[in-house]
Amino acid sequence: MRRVSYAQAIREAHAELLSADPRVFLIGQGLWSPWYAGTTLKDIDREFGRDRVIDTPVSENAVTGAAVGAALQGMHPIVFHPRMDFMLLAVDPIVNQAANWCYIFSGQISVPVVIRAVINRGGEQGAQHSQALHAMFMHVPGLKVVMPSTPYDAKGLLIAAVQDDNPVLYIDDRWLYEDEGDVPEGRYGVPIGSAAIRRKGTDVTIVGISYMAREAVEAGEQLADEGIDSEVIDLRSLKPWDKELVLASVRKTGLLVVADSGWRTCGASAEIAATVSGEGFAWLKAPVVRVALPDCPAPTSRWQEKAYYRTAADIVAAARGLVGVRQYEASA
Amino acid sequence: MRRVSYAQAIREAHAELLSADPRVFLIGQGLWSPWYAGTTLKDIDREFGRDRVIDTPVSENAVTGAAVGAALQGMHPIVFHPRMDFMLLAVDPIVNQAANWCYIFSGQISVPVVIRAVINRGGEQGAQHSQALHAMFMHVPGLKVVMPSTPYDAKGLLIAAVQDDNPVLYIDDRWLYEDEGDVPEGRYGVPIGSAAIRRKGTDVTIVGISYMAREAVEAGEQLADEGIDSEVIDLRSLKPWDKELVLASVRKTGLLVVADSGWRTCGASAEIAATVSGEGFAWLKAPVVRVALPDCPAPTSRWQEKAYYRTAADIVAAARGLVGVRQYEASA
Amino acid sequence: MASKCHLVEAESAEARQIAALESAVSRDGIAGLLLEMYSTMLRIRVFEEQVAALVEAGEIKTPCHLYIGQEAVATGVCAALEVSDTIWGNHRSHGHYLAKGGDSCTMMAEIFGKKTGCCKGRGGSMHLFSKEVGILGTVPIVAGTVPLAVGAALAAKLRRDGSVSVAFFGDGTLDEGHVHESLNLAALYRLPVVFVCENNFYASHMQLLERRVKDNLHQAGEFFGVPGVREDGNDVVAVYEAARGAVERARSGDGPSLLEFRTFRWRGHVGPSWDTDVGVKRRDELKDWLPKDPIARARTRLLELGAGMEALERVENSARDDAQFAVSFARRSPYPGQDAVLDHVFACSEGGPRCEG
Amino acid sequence: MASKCHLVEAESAEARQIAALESAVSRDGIAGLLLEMYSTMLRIRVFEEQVAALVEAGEIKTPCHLYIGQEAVATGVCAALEVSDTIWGNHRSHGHYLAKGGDSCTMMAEIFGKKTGCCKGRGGSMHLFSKEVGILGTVPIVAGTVPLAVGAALAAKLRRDGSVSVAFFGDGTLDEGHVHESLNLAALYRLPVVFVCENNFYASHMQLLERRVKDNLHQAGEFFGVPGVREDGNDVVAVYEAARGAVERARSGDGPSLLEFRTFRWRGHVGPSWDTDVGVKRRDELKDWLPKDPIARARTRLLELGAGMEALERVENSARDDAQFAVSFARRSPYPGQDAVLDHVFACSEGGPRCEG
Ligand SMILES: Cc1ncc(C[n+]2csc(CCOP(=O)(O)OP(=O)(O)O)c2C)c(N)n1
Ligand SMILES: Cc1ncc(C[n+]2csc(CCOP(=O)(O)OP(=O)(O)O)c2C)c(N)n1
Ligand SMILES: [Mg+2]
Ligand SMILES: [Mg+2]
Repeated sequence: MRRVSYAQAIREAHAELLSADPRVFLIGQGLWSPWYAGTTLKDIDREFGRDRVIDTPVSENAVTGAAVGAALQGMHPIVFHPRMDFMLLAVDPIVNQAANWCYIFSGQISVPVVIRAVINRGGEQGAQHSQALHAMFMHVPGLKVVMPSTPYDAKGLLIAAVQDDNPVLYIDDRWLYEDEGDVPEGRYGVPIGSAAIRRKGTDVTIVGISYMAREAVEAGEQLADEGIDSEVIDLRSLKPWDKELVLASVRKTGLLVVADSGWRTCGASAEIAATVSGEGFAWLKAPVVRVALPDCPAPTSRWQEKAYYRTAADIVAAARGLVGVRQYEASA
Repeated sequence: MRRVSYAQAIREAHAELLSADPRVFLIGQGLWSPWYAGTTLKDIDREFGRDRVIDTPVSENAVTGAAVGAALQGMHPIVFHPRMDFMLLAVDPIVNQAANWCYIFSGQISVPVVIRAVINRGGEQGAQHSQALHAMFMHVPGLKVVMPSTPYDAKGLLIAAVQDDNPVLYIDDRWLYEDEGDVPEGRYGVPIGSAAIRRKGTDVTIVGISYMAREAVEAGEQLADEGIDSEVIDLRSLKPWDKELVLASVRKTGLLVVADSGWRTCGASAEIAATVSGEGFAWLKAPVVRVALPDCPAPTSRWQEKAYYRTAADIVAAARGLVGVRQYEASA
Repeated sequence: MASKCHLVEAESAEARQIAALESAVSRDGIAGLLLEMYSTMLRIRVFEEQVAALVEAGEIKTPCHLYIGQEAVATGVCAALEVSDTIWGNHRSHGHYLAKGGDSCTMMAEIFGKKTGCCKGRGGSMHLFSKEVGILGTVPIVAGTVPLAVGAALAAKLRRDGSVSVAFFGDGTLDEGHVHESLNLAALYRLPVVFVCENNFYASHMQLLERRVKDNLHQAGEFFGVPGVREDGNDVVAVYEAARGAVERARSGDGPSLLEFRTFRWRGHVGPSWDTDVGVKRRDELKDWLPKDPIARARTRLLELGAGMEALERVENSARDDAQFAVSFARRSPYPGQDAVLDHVFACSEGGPRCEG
Repeated sequence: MASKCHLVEAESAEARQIAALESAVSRDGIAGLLLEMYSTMLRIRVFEEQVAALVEAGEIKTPCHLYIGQEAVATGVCAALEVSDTIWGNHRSHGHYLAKGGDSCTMMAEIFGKKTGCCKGRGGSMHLFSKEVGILGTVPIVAGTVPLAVGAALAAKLRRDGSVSVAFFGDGTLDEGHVHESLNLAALYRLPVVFVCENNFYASHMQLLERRVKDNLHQAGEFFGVPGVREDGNDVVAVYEAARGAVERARSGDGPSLLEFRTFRWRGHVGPSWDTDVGVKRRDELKDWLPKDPIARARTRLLELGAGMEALERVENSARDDAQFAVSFARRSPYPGQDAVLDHVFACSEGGPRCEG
């Protein structure tokens, strides 16, 4: 199959959607910019016209609200936030409005809006230009949240998100933009709520989210070299998340590492750890380990960035520790 | 000691703080209103003057930002949001600004602002006037979060929050306003980060948050009638939270119910369940049970409200279930 | 227009007579229209007086923000709209709902929290909806629907469907920054939206000049290129005419406008009281405004225009009947089931769990 | 004013001569002030050209938004301020920092990510701070500091300390609604704050008229009662005079003002390029603006006013020395320790864990 980059896969999804469905349009900051969205939207305005690809003033709240309003009128907008940090100005239209309308009006109306937010960090950008805030939105009923880690999913989840009749937060991470993978041409959807097993294994389960799913795959390979046979799951979809798949894996391995690219407290990793610790209580042989960002803002200086962000090495260490505990207990 | 209502205790704390410290001032919506804040700020503007008790336009973002700015200049403002739902318009000054400045500037400046938000629900107010969003803010490094459930703590935690040099989110629940309790005169602080044992027991630990801490106390009594000896902990402070106290209790009981007034997914209850399931792994005899709001917005119609909100009965059922499991296992 | 449930359930001789009268005078230009608007205003007034009484009686629990005194605004604006145009409201939207043709029975049932309500008991007074007649939604987060109305106008422009959207909001709403962002977007994209600011001089307990320095709300859009008009909000004909101009402008592609209608709410911010009893010093203002009652003024004008007493009385009786029918409809209706509380968190189409109800 | 590190580390004869010259001409009214402002502008320009080169060389990694072309705004405004007045900046604040008296060594070290930086390596280019001279903070969330500056002014008013706060922001920032909320609060409470809008006609790639219909930014406060002034932002004396008026007004209790300074950034939105190379059609505009170089204009004026060539050259050499000292200071400085990464999430005072560093 064709090898396509994550960034290119996102662009393809947009192009497919814009071609196929007149209800789809894009709105947000940077859509006419040569650099704002990396190459994920390169020349998309030229291809589809600036009527349907609308760059905006620096007005996150009203722009997001306008997308929600257009969705309430039956359009399928994708509203673009070039950084998740900026989207904090648009929490009201997302949380108070988009998430609630279907419920309030008892299903008489739906809000088919996709809110695309980019995690854009590293490079000494600092605390206000680095946040991965998916857990804040996972907490909110009425919102779906997806975070692809591969080019295939980047395309398929965006298509699924736009086809969904509910507000979906689609979060991509710039650290993944150059990654290449197999991507079919044409339109296909990746079901929201389904996780993907990236590596089959029996010793320990590793659930990765977004960028950390890629690191988890990398960790899986390193662990294999050490003789540890991990099962690596890319969660892909955070709300709803594929509890069944994760539990089935933990049932087999009895051990779980959750690797998330966001903060620890009340993070996505907390929810998964809590759920699996509860529903998988009988199977767990050791405590679930969370590999997440410390409860600390992002620093700038490059060495502190290195100390701050988590990588495959942290996952490897966590998995090794768990397997060691089990082996220790088994031998005891 | 004097019996004082929760609402009155909050008012006393404000009065003490305004009297004692010229750096303290209040700003926010409803401060000159006879009803907005219940009786928690009754005539406080008359007592301390409208220069220091500043009612505002309906501008949550800039008002909160102004409080943050004043704090950066050494004042100790309390910014008032009569409903937590409205505060979603002020996430930027809270999360992007207040939470980050101390870190970004390496401790050269601090942000001694108290952000007071009221949970105000029930009474058929519906989805946009009912939210308990503490978990969204617990997730954010650099913020402290407190949620008193008794008149004593309502006063003591507000005083501690204002004396703290960091941004503290102080969240009170109107369902608690009429509750009475012992409240000393004068100034005293309740240490942020310390939980309180409301009932000593050995069979099961119940951790309650805010309104659900009161329900937990009630549940403890009902359980006692059934011969179940629960230990009831009022968390009071959510970030930091008193992990040691909770773990010590779970070590003793081996069973934990967490009762929170917010939503389940990625909620405060998830964090506590995840942490205790991990660090208390060896002691837990059954899965931690979370009693939290379902992942669903608040309805209006009174009967649906009844079905939606959790009460002591849900805690009792959860605790009973846990103790039953243990007894079953002990007898097996 | 009498409410659907009224027609269905009553079909009284009186109702038919009114309808005949309405169509008869509708040829006579403003007189016919004025009679219609008089009827709408009265229906709002009577409906809300009913609500006030039921709140006092404890039968209604949901917070009700009454529109009494402001009826001319919703009525005049909606008279200038087509069914396919949309309106977007706020916490104080009973009047908007009725004026746009919403059914009084389903609104009353909603206020009662009943399953037959326009949100099936999920909204109460502060959340109203009736897609068929273009009531796209009213919700109580201040300014919440203003960007949504802009988005609806954007959808209309993209689809070229010729519809116009109207955002109803109060003077307090202009305190919110994103309303200004919305004005800018509307001007920039030349959207078919009309911003209707109902300046009743209060945002809950705070008088306009406690929240800003100038009394100049019609100028809110000037900075962004949105023209503004100030009108007497208690003169229903003046409201209608200002709205008609703005709607025509929007529909013909010339972009948004902002209309400031100066008016006054008689009752308290929320509930049936008159506010004066809870320490807000509105007494003098209220004294000035009560004689400007938009309904009494319309009535006087109708009489001047030659309408007969009898015709007016019929309209008045009909309004009363309508409200009473609504109450009895609401009373007879069942509450939604407790087991349905988790329904519709997500839209059905994609088959998630528990979307039906 | 030469930077501290320059004085400490160099104390060259040249530096002393400049200082002498400065105080000598400071009696001569505008000529003395102009020389000082010329010196500040040059220091900014040379500093940033250094930064640009170091970014190109890969030695600097943090995103740098260069101020080249806009130097007169920061310089003229800060010349009207006292040390105890505060300024609040944004992503493009190197110039604000130097103009308010920030130390060039600690800023350069910060840009390098070093421990000796003004944020100890936690800020990079986009977060600058120097409390002693009233640089209360610059952060890159657009409009983020505007409400903070209003709050600082509120603090000043409550304490009656006579200080004034200044919010520096760009034309794009007026797209954000809470800036309008901030204008309203400032007017309502008559706060000692000056809103300085640096209209460089772009918000990253978006030209002003792609974001709004009118080119009228000085009117942003009119709706709220904040008077506005429009000035040539490349004429440092004009900037100074407008700022002086606004600062005096603020200090004497007459409330806020908004100043629009029209200027242009020469380089790209971020980094050392000229933007023209990435598809933004600024070429013609740039051609118009380059000849309006605020530094060249100040130099010409100084010569007209009788300043000697030699004096100017000394100022120019000093600016170069200053920037070079800063670079060598930054290069010599250590990086912050990795183990300190978790320090200062919370303030020390209350003894939470890991607050030191
Ligand atoms: C975002 C938000 N902030 C505050 C409130 C509380 N609130 C409810 S109505 C209201 C006053 C609104 O005033 P205005 O827009 O003039 O409408 P009116 O009530 O006068 O019709 C306020 C502040 C709210 N509902 N939403
Ligand atoms: C809230 C927010 N939205 C968007 C951005 C991205 N952004 C960074 S600078 C900028 C342009 C700002 O324009 P202006 O205020 O005119 O300042 P200039 O860059 O021209 O100095 C934007 C949109 C941001 N940093 N913060
Ligand atoms: Mg009002
Ligand atoms: Mg600009």
